Amino acid sequence: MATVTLKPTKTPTIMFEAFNITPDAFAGKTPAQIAALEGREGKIKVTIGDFFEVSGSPGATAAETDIVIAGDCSRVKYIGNKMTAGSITVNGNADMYVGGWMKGGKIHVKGNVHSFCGIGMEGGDILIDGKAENYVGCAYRGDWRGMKDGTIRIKGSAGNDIGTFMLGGTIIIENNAFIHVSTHAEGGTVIIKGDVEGRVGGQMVKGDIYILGKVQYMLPGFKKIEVVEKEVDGVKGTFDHYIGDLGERHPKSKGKEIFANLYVKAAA
Amino acid sequence: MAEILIKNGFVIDPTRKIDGDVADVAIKDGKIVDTVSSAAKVIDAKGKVVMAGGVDVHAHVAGPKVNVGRLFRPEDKLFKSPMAQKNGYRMESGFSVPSTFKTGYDYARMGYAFVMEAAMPPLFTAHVHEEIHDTPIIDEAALPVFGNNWFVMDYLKKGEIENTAAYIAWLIRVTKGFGIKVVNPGGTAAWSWGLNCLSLDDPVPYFEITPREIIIGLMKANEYLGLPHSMHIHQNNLGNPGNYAITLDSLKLAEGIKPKNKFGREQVMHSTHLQFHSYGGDSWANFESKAKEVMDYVNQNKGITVDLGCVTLDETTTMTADGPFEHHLNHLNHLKWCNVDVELETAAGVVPYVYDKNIKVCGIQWAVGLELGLYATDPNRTFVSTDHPNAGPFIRYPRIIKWLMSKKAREATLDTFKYKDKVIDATNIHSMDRELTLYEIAQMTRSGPAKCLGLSNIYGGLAPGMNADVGVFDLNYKNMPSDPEMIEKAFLRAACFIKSGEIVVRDGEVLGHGHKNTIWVNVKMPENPQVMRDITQSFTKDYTVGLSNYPVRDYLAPHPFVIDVDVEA
Amino acid sequence: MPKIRLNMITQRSIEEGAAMEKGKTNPDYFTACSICEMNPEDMKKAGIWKSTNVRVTSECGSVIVKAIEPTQFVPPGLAHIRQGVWANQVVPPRTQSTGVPQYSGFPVTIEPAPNERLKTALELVQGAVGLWKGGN
Amino acid sequence: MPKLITQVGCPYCGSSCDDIEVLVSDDGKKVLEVHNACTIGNNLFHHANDSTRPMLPRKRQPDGSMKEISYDEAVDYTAKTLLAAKKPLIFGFGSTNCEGMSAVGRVAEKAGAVLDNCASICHGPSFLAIFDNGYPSCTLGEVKNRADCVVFWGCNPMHAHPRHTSRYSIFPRGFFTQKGQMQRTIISVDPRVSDTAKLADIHYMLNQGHDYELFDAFRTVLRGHDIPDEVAGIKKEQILQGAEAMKKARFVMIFFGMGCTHTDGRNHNVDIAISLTRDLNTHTKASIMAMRGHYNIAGPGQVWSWQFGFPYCIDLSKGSHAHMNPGETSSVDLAMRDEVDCFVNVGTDAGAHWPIDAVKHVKKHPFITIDPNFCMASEISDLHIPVRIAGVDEGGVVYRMDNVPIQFKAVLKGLTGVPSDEELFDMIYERMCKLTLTEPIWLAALEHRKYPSVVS
Repeated sequence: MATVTLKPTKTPTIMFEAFNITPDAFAGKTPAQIAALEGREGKIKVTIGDFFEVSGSPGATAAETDIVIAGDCSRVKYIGNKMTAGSITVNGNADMYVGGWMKGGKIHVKGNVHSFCGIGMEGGDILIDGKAENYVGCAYRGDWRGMKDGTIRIKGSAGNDIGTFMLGGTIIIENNAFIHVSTHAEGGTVIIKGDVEGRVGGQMVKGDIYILGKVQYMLPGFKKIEVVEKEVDGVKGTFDHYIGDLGERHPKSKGKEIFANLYVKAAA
Repeated sequence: MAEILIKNGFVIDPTRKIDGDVADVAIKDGKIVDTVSSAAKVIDAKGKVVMAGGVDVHAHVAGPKVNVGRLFRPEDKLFKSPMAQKNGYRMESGFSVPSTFKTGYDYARMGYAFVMEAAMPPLFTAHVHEEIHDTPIIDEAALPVFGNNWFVMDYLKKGEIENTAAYIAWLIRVTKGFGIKVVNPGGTAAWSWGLNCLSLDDPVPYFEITPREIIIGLMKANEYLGLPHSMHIHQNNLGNPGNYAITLDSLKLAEGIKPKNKFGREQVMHSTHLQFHSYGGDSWANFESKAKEVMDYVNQNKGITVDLGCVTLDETTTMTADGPFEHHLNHLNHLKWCNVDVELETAAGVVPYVYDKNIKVCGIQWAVGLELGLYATDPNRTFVSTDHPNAGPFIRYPRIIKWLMSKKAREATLDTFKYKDKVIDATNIHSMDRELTLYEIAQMTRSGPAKCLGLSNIYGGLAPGMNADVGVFDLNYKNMPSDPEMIEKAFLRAACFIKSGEIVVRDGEVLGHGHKNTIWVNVKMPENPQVMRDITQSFTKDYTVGLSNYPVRDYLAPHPFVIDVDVEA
Repeated sequence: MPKIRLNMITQRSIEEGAAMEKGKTNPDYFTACSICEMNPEDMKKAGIWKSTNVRVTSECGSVIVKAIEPTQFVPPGLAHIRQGVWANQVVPPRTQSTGVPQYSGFPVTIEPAPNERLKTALELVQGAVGLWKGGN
Repeated sequence: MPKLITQVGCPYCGSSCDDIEVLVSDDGKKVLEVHNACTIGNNLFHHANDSTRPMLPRKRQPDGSMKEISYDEAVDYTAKTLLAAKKPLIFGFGSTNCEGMSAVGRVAEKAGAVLDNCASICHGPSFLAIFDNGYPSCTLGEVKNRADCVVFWGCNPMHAHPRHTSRYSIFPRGFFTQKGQMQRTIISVDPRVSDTAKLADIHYMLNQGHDYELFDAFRTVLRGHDIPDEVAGIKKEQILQGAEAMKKARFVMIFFGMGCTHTDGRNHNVDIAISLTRDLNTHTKASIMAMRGHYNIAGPGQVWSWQFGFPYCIDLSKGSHAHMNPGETSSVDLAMRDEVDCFVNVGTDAGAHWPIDAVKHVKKHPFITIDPNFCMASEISDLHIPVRIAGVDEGGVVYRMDNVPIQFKAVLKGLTGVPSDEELFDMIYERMCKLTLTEPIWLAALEHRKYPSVVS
């Protein structure tokens, strides 16, 4: 593996749209060529070199390329956009669209990320040490095909709209989440290890949700059917098993309706 | 305006029975002429095909439901805007429902000169014309919908053809419309109560009139007025297995009606997007093609013209004034659903749809559309369309042409189907060897639709005096490419396109914004006091807009080309 | 001083609309919008007399408005400031990534402020961006 | 002789009433009487008489005062400011005709701007819901002629749309609803006993912010499942009663407003309302409609959708394509995240209607207001350019809340020398083209684009 290091030299005044900070774009290029890769700051065409000092060299392919951003990217969008392989590590915060439409590889952000992390994700792994804002692992506006595969793990908390229109893959929020979990989902798994205010599984067709903390307001469309023992992301426990959203349409298999599952850790 | 001489191309002009003769086409002041001076700008078309500008008889390109399609599908724009040019032109957006700018540019790139907006809800006329205004280059007209209109149903119920005609004349005039469009006659009106009319004799709730009576009545009214175009119908029971029976029944209604007009039109019924109406079977399991049965009838009856409505196997957006159909479709695919019921007039629905090669039914639908074209014995009455964007976006016309012209291309597509064998079993496409000629394609995309619209003295040919809309395509008539992809490529991006005497496209790139016209029909007939009284009363009681704010104002349709129709009392 | 924590909503009213169309510097607009409607029970709890000034404080700022009994019934726990300049001194700009600020449903603290002065619309807005040239 | 102009459109709320009668003075410069309008519309027409209306642009001076300048200078300043900015934001259009909205499209494209309208802080979430779930709707005439069960969810037309209930939704006698209000079941969902709730047969006084749960309860009941004894503060029996009323009706109409879009969940409250409407269509006929606030705030959604493919929050800074993602490209988010460096406020008052924090953020950069009147935004601007009042001294196309286009008339002659929005934007565009040595693109010839001063 070969590593390219980007050291921030300047904070963008408007956000830097760095859709080329990916192993795919870097692979096989010299540091000078990488520095010349395009991005945008508002309507101005800029380059990666305008905001970062580039050192090291990438591998011949994306899979052989690791990118380390040695500093804060609070004003950098689209890191890891559409990447297919390799890895990106951000030693600080990152702005919106981290791992957007990502197909493979790994992203590790050691700080916080803003909204739309893992939007339209199709594969790969995203790990955020800090917190995420809203719309983690969501679909692009209007698209009924949300996150399809891959894993997103947020060690901190997250806001609203987690896994909206999710079809597959796994999202783990290790702390609390606000509202709207797996809304409109037709597959996939969301695990919230903290508490959620409410609106869990609204308009959900298929898929699984695990809440290890409390749900303050349950939706009326979820009905408790049993108590089960489960191990979830390394945590064993007793869960109340709900099915729903009973207000939503559901596919049938062998004449029986298939519902979405919500497992809420039973009170001790 | 400058003179232009297109030299040495293979000219194909079915209006004059010219098939590939090497000749020059001369242009002056926006018209085709016999000769030009030596000062003319010369375009070398040697080794290339020269045809008149294309004429699209049926597409949804401007108006409220088209715009719903744009508005509610941001994902139709995400990472998708093919062929967009960068600088100096308006921004281009969208795939299945392109922005108005992109619509104009893309049609021009394909060498199209005229497009008919296929369904204008009268209450939304100002919207349609605003969009037409913002669509560059191409000439456009729009067909107001009548098949579920309260006035029409009321007059026809009482057998009042004259009053129906007077109302139609008024409405076409105040909407700056072109002719009579009928969509799911009666069914859409029933949809206002959540119902539908699936046979020709299902009565419309409250109005107690049947689709059969509406269709016959409107054909009679059309000929009473002598409009340039015939009644243009989207039949009942669209899209369902077994619907070819009602299709044939509806087509037969044209048998008793004679065309009466001064525009050279010979048909009394244009049956649109026939693909959606030519299905056999009684369920999705035994769904099959009835293209042969339907085309056998069409081929024998000169009173009918049709367009294909070919499925192009894309992710697209369906939109139609057939409100109940879109509701039905939404129950099949569970995607988002828009609906607009329009007071006293019509309705519309919009649902995204993915024509997936891995789904058997989609493969059969693809075959049906092409079979209709391949069974046609009179290409001058059978036109290329996708019912844009319903069966696919209009930028796929070149692909349809490729399929119609090349068995090899059809087989290549069949080979990509997951259920190839089942599609072959349910259709005839695999056994059909016919490959249409460029001359036949020119009939299906130029001379035929122009004649059907009553516009054959303006569009669809290259005779002196006609509009100077001329496309040059990079195809060698004498030595056609063995790779069918080259056909699609040539028709997708014209080597050169001249619109109204100005070069607007060169090598597939837009060069200018041309001289766009809005075409509308001004039906002149003595005022009918009964009808005017009815209109005034209805606007006072039933409508929610004022009568004086209803007629579209002149400034919204600049550069009009008005066709006067005089009706004797 | 007693305080009360309430759930705030800011919505339209015909008085606000009618006044706005006369102009936002018109006295009618001041009268229509520099008020907070609360349930009398809540007023009592916080020691607020009706038609006296109160300070409304949210996560992002505070504003002085006049507390009145609801023109349209407001249940205990809920408060309403009509949409406009005064309301927007306390509306949190957070949007839940939808573009729309939290105009309704945000926590506020309301306390009596009988000796505080109501500011005009112009003073509030110009004051916020350092352009107010009038007195305090 | 004063002249009575009839079937005039009212440029206030989304009801876009076009039955107003305005008596205008002999010289066409004063409104004397206004008939049929509500009190707000009445004030609006009369306010046009205000003798203090600005007639020239005003530019802020170094000492903070405003000084009148010529239109030519104002156009030049605006063009240069837009070109110099990395990412300008053009926001507003709450009181602009479609001609103006179309013209600004060229300016925004040329400027690489973000183009946004008041929906961004209003019914924007309704757009998000429409993107995700569609919009089974109808025109208001359908409501008048057919609806026998009308639901007002989080909206209060008696205040925000004063004539809505009499023209369309509660009181009118329509073709199939000849008994008017008698024939309609009215349901209100509001945490307050609003003046609309007072007219309702059933009022759900739910816990504020819990609309989503209540919608889910209705949907669950409609599918034949049981629900808890109380949802969002509403008793189960009352929910069953409402569900039954909707199911039994021949035509259910759901109107929703800011009570859904301004609170927690935003778009999801509307989204599930759309799902409920869809569900109801398997039992009866049902339709849903956003109670759009301004008379032509549906306009930019239409005009920009056909021009750019998106109704609002349109980021044109990429040059090659338009990008939209509210939350990122929405005005208040852009402001709070310092993503724009120039702000143009058009036909709205961001100074009054934005959270003050967001105002402070955009005020760090050049701030231009284009509006007929003095407003909070104009009084903190670096430049204020007055224009004619659409619907009063300028006509044009507007889109009513049901997206029906209505051709408004001008009733007054307008102030001498004051341009319309459209004319002003065209001047700015031409100046920008001149400054960048590029050819303007007019599509149809420029002289045909203008809303004509005399309309036949």
